[in-house]
Amino acid sequence: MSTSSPALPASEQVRSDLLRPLLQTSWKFYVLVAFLGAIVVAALAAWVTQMTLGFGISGIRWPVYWGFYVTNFVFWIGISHAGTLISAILRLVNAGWRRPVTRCAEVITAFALIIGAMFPLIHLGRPWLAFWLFPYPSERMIWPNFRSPLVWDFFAINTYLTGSLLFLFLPMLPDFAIVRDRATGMRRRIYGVLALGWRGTPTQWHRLETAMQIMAVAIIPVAVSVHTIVSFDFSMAPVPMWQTTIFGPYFVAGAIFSGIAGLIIAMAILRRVLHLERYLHPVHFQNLGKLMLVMALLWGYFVFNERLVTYYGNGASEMQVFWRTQRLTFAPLYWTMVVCNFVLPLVIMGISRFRTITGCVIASIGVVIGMWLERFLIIVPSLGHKYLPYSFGTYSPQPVEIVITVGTFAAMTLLYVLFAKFVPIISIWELTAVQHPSPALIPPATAEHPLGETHA
Amino acid sequence: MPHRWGMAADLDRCNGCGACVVACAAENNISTVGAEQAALGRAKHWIRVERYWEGEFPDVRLKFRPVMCQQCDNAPCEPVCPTYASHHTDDGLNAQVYNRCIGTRYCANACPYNVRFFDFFNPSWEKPLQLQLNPDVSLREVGVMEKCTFCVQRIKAVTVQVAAEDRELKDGEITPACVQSCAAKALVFGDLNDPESEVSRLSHSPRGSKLLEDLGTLPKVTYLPRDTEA
Amino acid sequence: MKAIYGLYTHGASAQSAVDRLRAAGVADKDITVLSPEPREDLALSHMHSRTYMWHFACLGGVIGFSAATALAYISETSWPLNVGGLPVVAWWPNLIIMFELTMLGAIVATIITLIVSAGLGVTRRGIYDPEVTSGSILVGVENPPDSSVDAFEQALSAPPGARVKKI
Amino acid sequence: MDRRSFIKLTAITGTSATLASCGNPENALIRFVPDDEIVPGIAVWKPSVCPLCSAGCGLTVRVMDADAEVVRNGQAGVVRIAAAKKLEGGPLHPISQGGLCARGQAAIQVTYHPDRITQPLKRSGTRGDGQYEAITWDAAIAELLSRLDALAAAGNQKALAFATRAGSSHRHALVDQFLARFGAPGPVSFELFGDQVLRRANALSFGREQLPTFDLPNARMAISFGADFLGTWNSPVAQAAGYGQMRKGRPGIRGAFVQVEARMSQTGANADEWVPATPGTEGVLALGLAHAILAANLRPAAAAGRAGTQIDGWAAGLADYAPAAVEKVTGVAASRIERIARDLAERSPAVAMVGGAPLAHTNGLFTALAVNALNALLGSVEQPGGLFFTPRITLADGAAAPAAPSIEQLASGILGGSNAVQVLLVDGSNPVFTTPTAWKVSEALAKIPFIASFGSFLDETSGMADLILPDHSFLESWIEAVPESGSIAAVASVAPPVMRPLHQTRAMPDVLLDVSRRLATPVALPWETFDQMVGATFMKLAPAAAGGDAWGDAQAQGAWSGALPAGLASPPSVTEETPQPVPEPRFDGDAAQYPFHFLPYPSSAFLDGSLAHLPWLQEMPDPITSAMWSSWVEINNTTAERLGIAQGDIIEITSTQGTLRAPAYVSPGLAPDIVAMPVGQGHRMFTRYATGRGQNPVSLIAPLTEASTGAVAWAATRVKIARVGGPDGSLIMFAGGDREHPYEDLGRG
Repeated sequence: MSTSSPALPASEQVRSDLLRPLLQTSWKFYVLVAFLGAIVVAALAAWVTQMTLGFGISGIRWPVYWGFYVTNFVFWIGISHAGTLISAILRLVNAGWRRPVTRCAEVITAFALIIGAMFPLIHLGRPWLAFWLFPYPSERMIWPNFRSPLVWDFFAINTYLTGSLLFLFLPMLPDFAIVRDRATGMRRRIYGVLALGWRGTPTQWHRLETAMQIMAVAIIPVAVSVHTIVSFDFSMAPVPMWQTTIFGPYFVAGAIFSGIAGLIIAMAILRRVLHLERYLHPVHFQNLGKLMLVMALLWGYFVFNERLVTYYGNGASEMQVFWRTQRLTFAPLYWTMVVCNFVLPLVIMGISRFRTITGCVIASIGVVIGMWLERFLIIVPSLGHKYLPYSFGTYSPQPVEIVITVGTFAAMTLLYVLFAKFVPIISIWELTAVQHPSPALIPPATAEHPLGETHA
Repeated sequence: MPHRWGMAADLDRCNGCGACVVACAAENNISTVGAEQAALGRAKHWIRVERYWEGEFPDVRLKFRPVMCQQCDNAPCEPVCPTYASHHTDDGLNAQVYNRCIGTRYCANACPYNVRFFDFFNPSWEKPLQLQLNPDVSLREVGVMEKCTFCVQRIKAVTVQVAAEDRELKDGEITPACVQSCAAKALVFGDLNDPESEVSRLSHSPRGSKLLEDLGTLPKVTYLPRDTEA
Repeated sequence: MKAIYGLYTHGASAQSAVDRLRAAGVADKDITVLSPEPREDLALSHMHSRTYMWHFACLGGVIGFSAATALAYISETSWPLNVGGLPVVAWWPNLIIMFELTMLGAIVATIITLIVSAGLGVTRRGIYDPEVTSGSILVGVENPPDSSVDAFEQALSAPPGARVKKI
Repeated sequence: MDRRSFIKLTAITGTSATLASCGNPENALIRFVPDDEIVPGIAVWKPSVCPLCSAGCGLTVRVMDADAEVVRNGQAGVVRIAAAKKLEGGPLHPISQGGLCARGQAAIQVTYHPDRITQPLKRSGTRGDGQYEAITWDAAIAELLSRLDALAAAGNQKALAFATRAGSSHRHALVDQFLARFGAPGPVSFELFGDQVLRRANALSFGREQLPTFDLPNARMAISFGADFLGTWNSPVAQAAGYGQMRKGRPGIRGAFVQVEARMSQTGANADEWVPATPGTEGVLALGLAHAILAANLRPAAAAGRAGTQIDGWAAGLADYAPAAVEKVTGVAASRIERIARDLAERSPAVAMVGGAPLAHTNGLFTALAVNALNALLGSVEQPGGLFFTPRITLADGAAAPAAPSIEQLASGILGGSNAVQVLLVDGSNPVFTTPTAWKVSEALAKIPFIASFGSFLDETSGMADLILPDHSFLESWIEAVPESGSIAAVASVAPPVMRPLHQTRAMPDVLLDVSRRLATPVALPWETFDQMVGATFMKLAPAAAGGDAWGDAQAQGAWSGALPAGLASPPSVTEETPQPVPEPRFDGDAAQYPFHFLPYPSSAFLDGSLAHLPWLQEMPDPITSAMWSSWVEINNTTAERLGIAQGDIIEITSTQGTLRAPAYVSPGLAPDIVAMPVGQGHRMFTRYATGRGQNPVSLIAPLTEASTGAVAWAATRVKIARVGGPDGSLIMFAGGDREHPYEDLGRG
């Protein structure tokens, strides 16, 4: 039972390291925020323009009525699976190495979900009526149609968003208390409010940990359900290559896959920018990289399965889409996706020599690109080649969609930067708690014990 | 017994002239989108005459097939709509309530026939073209889906009239604009619940088939293929 | 409010202070312990009442489930529209709504239980010292009877490294 | 949707779409007291007549209230008018029989067109630049009168020319009467896709100088030589109705249909058998069929009667037209010729039709005579299931104007100085757009000192006018037609105005009558108004019921049909001459240098281009290509592959007359040595919807004419083609795919 684990600095050091970004601000921060903010403002302006001038300024057309927006929706909801799901699983299995990782993962969830949930609004023809999805008792009693997958989405995303925000927020309470006690003036008041009067009594600690356990138990099935329901948006419609039972697990696996990739990228940037080398070790990246390798294999298995079944079934309309993605118009995108999602992670993550932080980041960037393409290739070729060839059509995005898409990446980064500025990005109390493990707890991951096995 | 509206398209009569396409636009206030938007795939034709080449020169044939909303009994467009904008009426029509539509365009994706069209902009008519607009048909605002209604305004007008006169509906009394314009009488409209109606007779013809029948959408438009015997 | 408390940098000292207070006749419920992180390794951390949070979470789930069932059933039957040949009350799709609201109910109930049972609120009550968040464990007694203040002070000062404060 | 929300929605549309309802400019306008007695929301149906082609279909027009922005006494305001809302085929009309073609459906946009000329205009810029200033009707008519009076004063009445569309109606009769009595030559009518050749052939073969009517409902087989009778030719609505009946109107009997043409038209697409014969040899094929029938003794040669005598060697059994020989000329297999011939003879009654490109060769008359003889041989002339000639009503008594020169002669006369036309009146005709460049019609018109147009739109010809006297639309005026074909019984369509005029326009016949009275030397026409003239004819017709009133009934129903009283029917034309056979077509352009036949054809939407200004028709997908708002060049797919041309690529077509560039539509539906192009687009000036859109293939047509009638041989030009670039987006197609099962064999390769 070592109180001076070689992996982690002493508690005071932890606190000062992790609170530094909150208390010191360099000019680079302002430049970055201004830059990202400008892109976000441009994206919002693009959306307002779309609402004012009409949806026609987008590239959506008959019969490809979903394009970049829904691709982005599925993509960001997928990215959101990085955090809460991973962190909940790791919490439940009590993987010691999770401690520095969980919060930066959960933040991804919260923000990616907020951004993802924007897209159903952005893509609405009449976004000002979006509240009709909400089951409020209207005078005419036409409540939402519970048989519509979009209403399922509404409920699932709301539950997941609520859960994820709380899941993120709860372990922040003790950290807010830390900041509260070190800050002055206005800041002290704000963090005081955020800390909800946290003191640190045994009851509070116990209740918090119990609540986190319940949340972890609850959030895992919700996370699975969210992406299954997102897949239902497609698989409930009789569209070639959409109506398949594999979509649920396929989407969940893909979501976790892209989520891990997103997390690795975020962690690498945090490590570099906030100098968290002492907290985010290569071993964290290696562990996540191994997880990503598993997901790459799973993804490859699902794609193989999907393609084989289609090929063998040889249905005329399915084969339309099949050939269009594999050999015709969409082939370049399709094979790029395969390389990014399968070949690249398999080579980099599969060979231990390449499983460095740099290697993980390269593979992750590939996966993020590949998974975005995967969603695009699920949506556009199928919609463009639906049964009656007379009604075939193609889609190409217009500036408004590209600006909004770029804007969401900027928004994600901006929110992340601001979050890291105002909240310790690594849970301080969870790290310091490591130094006083209860007999039941498992020590953190170290170079010698990469998975955090119990010290004998 | 409620009515159950259906249509039959005799492809041996249809010659592909396109009169139904313009008749539909005229009756239903379908706005013309112009060349630029048409090039972007925004033209709205609630009814279209599909044409498919078969064979190679000189043994080449061209097949015409008018396609409008098939008014499916198991319509994939309906359950996916979150706001009930798309739902089934008692007389078997796939209603599209423009005022309830929030523009998810999900119904259009779910529709295997691609007969649903989105209003990408507010409709506009260069004055005084707007004087032609049919006051019985609502105009569709930007952001809503629209589609063939079997000219529900004509159905309503006649059924209300028939009820007021307290008599039975005569077969052929109701004609959607496309049916009315068709010189070759390729399109027949009527009540499928009336076993004596022309459309019932044609729907039960052994020649008849439904479009994409194997999807199980139970369309109410029957296609009678072109005979091949010379 | 009056209070007397000691701050300890070592867990063993804090535990010792608690033990001494107990010996001085203070009931567990009157001893205030504040720690900068959960100290499951120390006996003082287990001075909390049994929680029914799991039960409340389940109850929340049941409420969510019932609400979803009622919401789906009532709204579907009060406007019985046929869509795509599905039944007006279609339980398979409704199960999704029911599942999501069950989970939402459980999550919300957990949070409410946490806030209520952990005494969380925007205003802070009881003994507090900012040094707690700097790594010290606080052990103290609120509103000690005037007669016992000295005894408590003695008990709190005894462990090594103790810093005792009175307010 | 109820009325209230409708009105609200209409308020947000149109040019005021961006303005909030509170700032609706319509609310600021004065409301005039309505002229019409109309119950809001209640539809009334009124008869009318479709003016867009010469078929003369009857219409029934749905009329309801609408708020129109009008100018009254110089004050802009809003008035509730009875507005036409929808056109349908007249259900009781013998030609339209309740149906209506796409063009007829769109005709309502003529009335409400945003670029309609709303009041008399006087040219203010240079000729052809479209600059005009508004003037009053009094000034406009005074200007026209002064020009005509000047001619009369100089005794130079022959220097008045009148250009109009071909057709048969009281309007034409009135123009003819006016010109005759004024002392001017008859009207110059030119139609690119006119049917003079067939009329002439019918006069020779059957003694009837008119287009035939086909009794398709009773036919058991139809063979058409190039006639797009379901799309654009003759009386498409009546023919489509008959076609439907022929196919499926009789229990157990389905009429067979063979189409002979080198490029599959919309009509050809419906044929059971499509026979691509070498262009210009269709007549040879008809005689080959006749030969096979005669050789097999399926019919006696004498059955052809007078039509047979028009054909060289008919009585001898057409020895030169043995199937093997015909195969060499036409490219149609001998066995196929024999089979079709046997079918024609056995599936009696069978009817042969001819029209379109086969008659637009230098040997067109021969082709028409050959098909006529085949028809006669089949025993289908004036027989059930065959072809008929609609009895024609004599429209107006009086001296006919002397025969007019053709537009080609007129132009060359003006340019050559032999015909000093001083005043040209233009009504509904656009020869600048539809005549071959080599005729130099535009240059000739530029030399005429004064041109006045009655047109409702500024097109290439009206745009050269010095004075524009805009006509009412057909819905705003008395409209009538005396169809030449489409009904077995005699028919005359007529209808009173459906609605009040929207603009400051006047009906051209009434303007003409007004002018004739106000000339310094008045032209004595026996009618005060146009409807008087029309009524005079109808009052002579037999009423449907005893004691009835043919004039009143016709107005109520939109048409009169029945047996013609003696003396009112036009007599058959008697032509005794026998034409010289011209079986060999001539082509412009050397076959080595210009390897492709160029086949312009009337587009389904615009016919010869006169309808390109209607947005509904611009946006209607073409039946074959699905193209909208476009011009295109059809090219055979194997040829395209050989030349490296893909769908939408821009190709350059060059004839001896000129060159143009247009996107390619690659299709299997035409012979490898043909490029086809629809006529209709390529207007230099024709409203906001058609101006500058696409290309006009007429500019490539060589000035060859059919040998004996002088009609343009518009299918006799040869061209060469070259790919000049990739798709430029100018080919806008509605359809995504051309085949129902594309790529189905991709996986097996």
